[in-house]
Amino acid sequence: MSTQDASAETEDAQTEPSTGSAHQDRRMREKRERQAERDEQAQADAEAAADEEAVQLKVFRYDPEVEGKQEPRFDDFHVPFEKGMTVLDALIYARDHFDSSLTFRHSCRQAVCGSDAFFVNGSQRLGCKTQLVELEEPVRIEPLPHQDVVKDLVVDMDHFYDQMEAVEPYFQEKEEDLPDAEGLEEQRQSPENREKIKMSSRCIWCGACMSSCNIAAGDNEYLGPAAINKAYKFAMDDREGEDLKQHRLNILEQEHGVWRCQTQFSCTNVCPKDIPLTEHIQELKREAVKNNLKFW
Amino acid sequence: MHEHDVIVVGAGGAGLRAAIAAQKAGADTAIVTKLHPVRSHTGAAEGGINAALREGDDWELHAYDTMKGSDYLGDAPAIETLAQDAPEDVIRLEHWGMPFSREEDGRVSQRPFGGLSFPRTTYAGAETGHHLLHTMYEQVVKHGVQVYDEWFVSELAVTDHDDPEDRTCHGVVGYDVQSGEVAGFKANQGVILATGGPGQVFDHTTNAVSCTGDGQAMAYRAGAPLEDMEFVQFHPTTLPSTGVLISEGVRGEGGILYNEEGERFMFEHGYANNEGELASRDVVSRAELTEVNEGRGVNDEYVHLDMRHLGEERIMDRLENILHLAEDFEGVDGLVEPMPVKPGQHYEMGGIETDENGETCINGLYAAGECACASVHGANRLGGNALPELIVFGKRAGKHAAGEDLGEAEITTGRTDETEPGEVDSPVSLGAVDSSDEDAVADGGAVTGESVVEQAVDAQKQRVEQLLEKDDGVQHAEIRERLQKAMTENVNVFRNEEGLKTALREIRKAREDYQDVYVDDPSRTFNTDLQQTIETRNLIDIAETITLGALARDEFRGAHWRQEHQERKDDEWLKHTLISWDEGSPDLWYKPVVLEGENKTYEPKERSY
Amino acid sequence: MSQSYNRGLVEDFGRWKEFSAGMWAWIFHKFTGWVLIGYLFTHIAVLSTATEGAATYNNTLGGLEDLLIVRVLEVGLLAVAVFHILNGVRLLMVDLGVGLESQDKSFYVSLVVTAVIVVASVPTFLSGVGA
Amino acid sequence: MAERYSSFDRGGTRWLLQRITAAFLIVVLAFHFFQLHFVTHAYEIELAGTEARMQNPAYFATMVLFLVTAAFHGINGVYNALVNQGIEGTQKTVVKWGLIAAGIVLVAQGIRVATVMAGVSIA
Ligand SMILES: Cc1cc2nc3c(=O)[nH]c(=O)nc-3n(C[C@H](O)[C@H](O)[C@H](O)COP(=O)(O)OP(=O)(O)OC[C@H]3O[C@@H](n4cnc5c(N)ncnc54)[C@H](O)[C@@H]3O)c2cc1C
Ligand code: HEM
Ligand code: SF4
Ligand code: F3S
Ligand code: FES
Repeated sequence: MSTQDASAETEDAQTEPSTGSAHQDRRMREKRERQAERDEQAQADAEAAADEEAVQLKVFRYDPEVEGKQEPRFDDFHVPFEKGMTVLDALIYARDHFDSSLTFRHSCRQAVCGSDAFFVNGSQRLGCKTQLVELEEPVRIEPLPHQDVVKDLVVDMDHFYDQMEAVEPYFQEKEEDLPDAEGLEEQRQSPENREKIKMSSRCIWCGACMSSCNIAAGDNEYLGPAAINKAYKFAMDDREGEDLKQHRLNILEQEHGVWRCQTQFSCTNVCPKDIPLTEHIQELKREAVKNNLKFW
Repeated sequence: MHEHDVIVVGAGGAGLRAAIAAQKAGADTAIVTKLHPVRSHTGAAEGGINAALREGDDWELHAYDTMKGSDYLGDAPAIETLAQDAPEDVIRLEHWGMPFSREEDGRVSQRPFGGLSFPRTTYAGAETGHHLLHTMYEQVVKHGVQVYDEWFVSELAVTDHDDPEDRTCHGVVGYDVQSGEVAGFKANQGVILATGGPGQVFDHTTNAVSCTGDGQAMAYRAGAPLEDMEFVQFHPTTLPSTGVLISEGVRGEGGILYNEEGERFMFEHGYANNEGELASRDVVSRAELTEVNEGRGVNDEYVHLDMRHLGEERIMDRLENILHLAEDFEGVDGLVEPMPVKPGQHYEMGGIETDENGETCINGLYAAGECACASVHGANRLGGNALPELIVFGKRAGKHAAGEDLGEAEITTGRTDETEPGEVDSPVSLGAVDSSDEDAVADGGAVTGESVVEQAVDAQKQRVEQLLEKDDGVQHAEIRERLQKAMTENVNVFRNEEGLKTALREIRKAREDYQDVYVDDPSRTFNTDLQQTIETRNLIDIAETITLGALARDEFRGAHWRQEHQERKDDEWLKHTLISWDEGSPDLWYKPVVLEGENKTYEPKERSY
Repeated sequence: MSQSYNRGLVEDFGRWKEFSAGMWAWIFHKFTGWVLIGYLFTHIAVLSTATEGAATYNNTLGGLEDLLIVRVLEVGLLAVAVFHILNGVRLLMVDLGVGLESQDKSFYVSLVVTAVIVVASVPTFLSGVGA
Repeated sequence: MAERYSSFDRGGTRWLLQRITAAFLIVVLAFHFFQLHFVTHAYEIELAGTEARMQNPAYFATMVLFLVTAAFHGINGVYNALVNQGIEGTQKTVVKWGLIAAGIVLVAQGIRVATVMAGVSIA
């Protein structure tokens, strides 16, 4: 199955970056040997730690270059538990104390950068925003489903970014029309209209929703809930005016736009920013229909 | 090798703004960033962005407040530029679609913030930075700026002239995190560093894991001096367990601080009889720690910030995300109980020395945002003044690099006849342990820009190879942890000579250990182990400059408090600390503060709130 | 650029239990929809015997109705149709943006109501087999 | 990048029709089931009865409309499902016309049967 493809792929992968150096091979081999020793050590540490309160993590491991990791596997880590510990804290602990090659994206630790969406115990969640106490043990951590894995918990986000950028996510106003310095006046927007786009503007591009949607998984061209939500923000913002709203609805009405959504709601369920994605998508469908009726 | 007119390193608020400005000015611009732009830490900013937009307010008031807040260590030309440009730039953001909060009449909302004489902090909920970052990224997409994301910039490609002011920056060396490829980025017109703050020097910080001061360290090693690094802002309200920030907006809206005895200590213990909770950040941070040190802290660790009296409606309207933060990261419901808070590292006032056009003393090298020091914030930054700094100076740096004429800068960079040498009594030797491999400046007499970049690339390849090749030794995580602990213990809100010296010893030890560092992960694919190892080196350099500056400055000014020196010494210390990396060893010198503004000269006054 | 490991089928393996209410509703709705259109074709085919005259028609229908299996299938058809209708109503509500927060509850309600109706109709459907 | 979505099939109309037919079907299908399983039990059905019902023009019209909407709804549903499954290009065209043909046959045959039942002789 696909595992075979992967190992076939890695054949040339190995030679590519190392440009065939014998040195790297040796180094890899040695590293592997020492790795084994360290694994034992880590295991011993972990067992010692297990006497205290420890949480068991099962973490997905894969590296196209490193032998033993080319075939995906799950590694166990026993991390000493502290009050208030999040999944991300536990991963950081495991990386810093047991295996520095454990790889995952993270940055802000406060649910704003959107780097650390993982598949935790069967659901897409932000590592930094998920308390360990809320999870059943062992805590199984995998990369986001339906995306290519680059290494361990890191997935390729390029497709997600492409979709986000495909909805023309920017104000279209022509810069030339703006007076340069003085005389640049703010546009008015009613508090109600700002309230309307409030939730949609909270998206942190974590990709959890896209990964949870079956439709997006089956249809690579489907814009996906996050991108549609992004477009919603612009379509609903009164500052842009009717013509542009038309234009935006046209983009959304494409075959792989809003009509693809089958109201599965899993996007809404997993969104860490509690954005009512399905609701926004449905509202856009109705807008699109209304819009078409107007033109009939 | 990639080639563009302008290369912007970093894609936070400053980097994005610079890139937009440069691209619009006609330069072929590219952004190289170790995180995808929307992951940048600007997204974490909550409270708002200062700009004098309304009747009754004007830029001069904004400038005055900023100067006072800076404890007279800001340079007037930079401060006035900030105050003058901010209104237009904020309105431009509005035109780009940034969803600011709105008043009934449809205009953007503003709120009071600490140290401001007018409620001029313009905000978008309690997630201003998030909207600012995303709005600008949208413009970057619109203008077709090329973005190299998840490319880690590790070194600048600078010529090897003896005097840094003769050097020219021709580009940068990047490391593709995804594939492990090392490549050069040649900049025909200029390199703009916008790499953000170095918060990870401390272990309790509001900054992201990626805030490792890379740009500052790179520029420093390339010869650009770091200015006023000892001025580190500690934010008074961060959650004790994670360092997650509770915005000043809470106090702006009327939140109150209580100690364990339920006293409103800002007033009852006389820390700030007029402004109370809204006094400047340094004042509030010290007040909290004093309360804790004197035994009136909750659990001997923190104090309480209470916003319950504001009512659910107001809280939901303006501070909703604070509720989520307290809930998710501390397990506290801000609607039913007060939130625990303590001071945490928040902002580095110092940075790469630049003028008000963002230019450093090295030709073709610019810096903007938190990594730069123009100096707007002096000894203490006012809340809501960093975001306007990003857009104002980001824009200026971008335009200037693209060749637009912004007029002669009034602030000087590099050594002039006004500078004076400094001296500091360090208990250990400073700087590089073994200078041979530490010199970032290309040598070997490379002449063309291309060869300078190529040389830097080769050097970097070697370094990566070395790190990967080494099979045992110390791992960076260990070094980093010890360094952060030492910094938080000794170079925190309260500083004294002994502590600072202890810190210098620890930093030395870290440097020595770093000689023996190795990267365990042999893979070229997404090797974060390698990346963090390189970052740790930068943290060490930055920690040293902070501590060194703090030890040298024997006065109490702004955020810099010294136990032995409890007053501000204007006669001696109205000057900026500068530290240059002189062939591997830090060289300390000073330059005077510029207090002459456009229309007036700012007279240092006592700073009381 | 980098080589990535496409998890392909491994991906979906064992993921069913991780489905949420909305996803199950989608799957059931799909399934029932297909059954219904399939039935519509058969139904018309069976009814076409009317063109051959009353005897054929009556015999065919009567004959079919005599078979227990057909009766059981009819109960199944009822179940399928009722669920499709109820969930269809649920979906129409979702389309109109009504009660989105309780979309999972309305799915469970559809299931329960379907079960109740089906059980209640069994006597009617099975009465007179072979009569 | 937006060009990638420049296909002209804007599903809006069919989406709306799918909902409208659904709403109509709720009523008729319920009626149909009730009529033929509860009022008249299925095993009692004889052509005579059917003919009697069909002779009523309103019933006849309802049934024909029932057939047409159900056919549209079902076939459009199947088509959507297949498209969602990711069929493209020729495959999609084939499926589309195949389904349309099947739908036409279904409706034609249905109407023919209904007219027979209504007692109109067919040539
Ligand atoms: C929690 C919090 C709240 C705040 N609230 C406010 C507020 O309300 N108002 C206010 O005015 N200010 C606020 N600030 C301060 C302000 O947000 C920051 O100073 C500002 O966002 C820094 O922006 P920047 O563009 O300089 O850097 P950042 O946004 O940190 O961006 C740095 C960029 O550089 C890139 N980078 C770094 N190193 C490298 C490298 N080696 N190679 C390539 N790329 C690199 C990163 O990928 C990133 O894109 C707050 C700060 C924090 C932490
Ligand atoms: C009686 C009331 C009915 C209601 C309320 C109803 C409702 C719906 C709705 C709303 C959908 C669209 C689902 C979506 O696109 O997200 C749908 C799909 C469908 N319906 Fe119905 N329907 C009814 C009757 C029927 C009948 C009689 C048939 C058979 C002829 C049928 C066959 C289908 C099919 C095949 C689908 C496509 C399923 C899929 O997505 O795979 N439906 N129905
Ligand atoms: S919509 Fe929600 S789940 Fe999707 S990317 Fe945005 S924040 Fe993440
Ligand atoms: S999960 Fe997918 S189907 Fe629609 S409701 Fe969400 S986008
Ligand atoms: S680390 Fe930034 S969202 Fe979790």
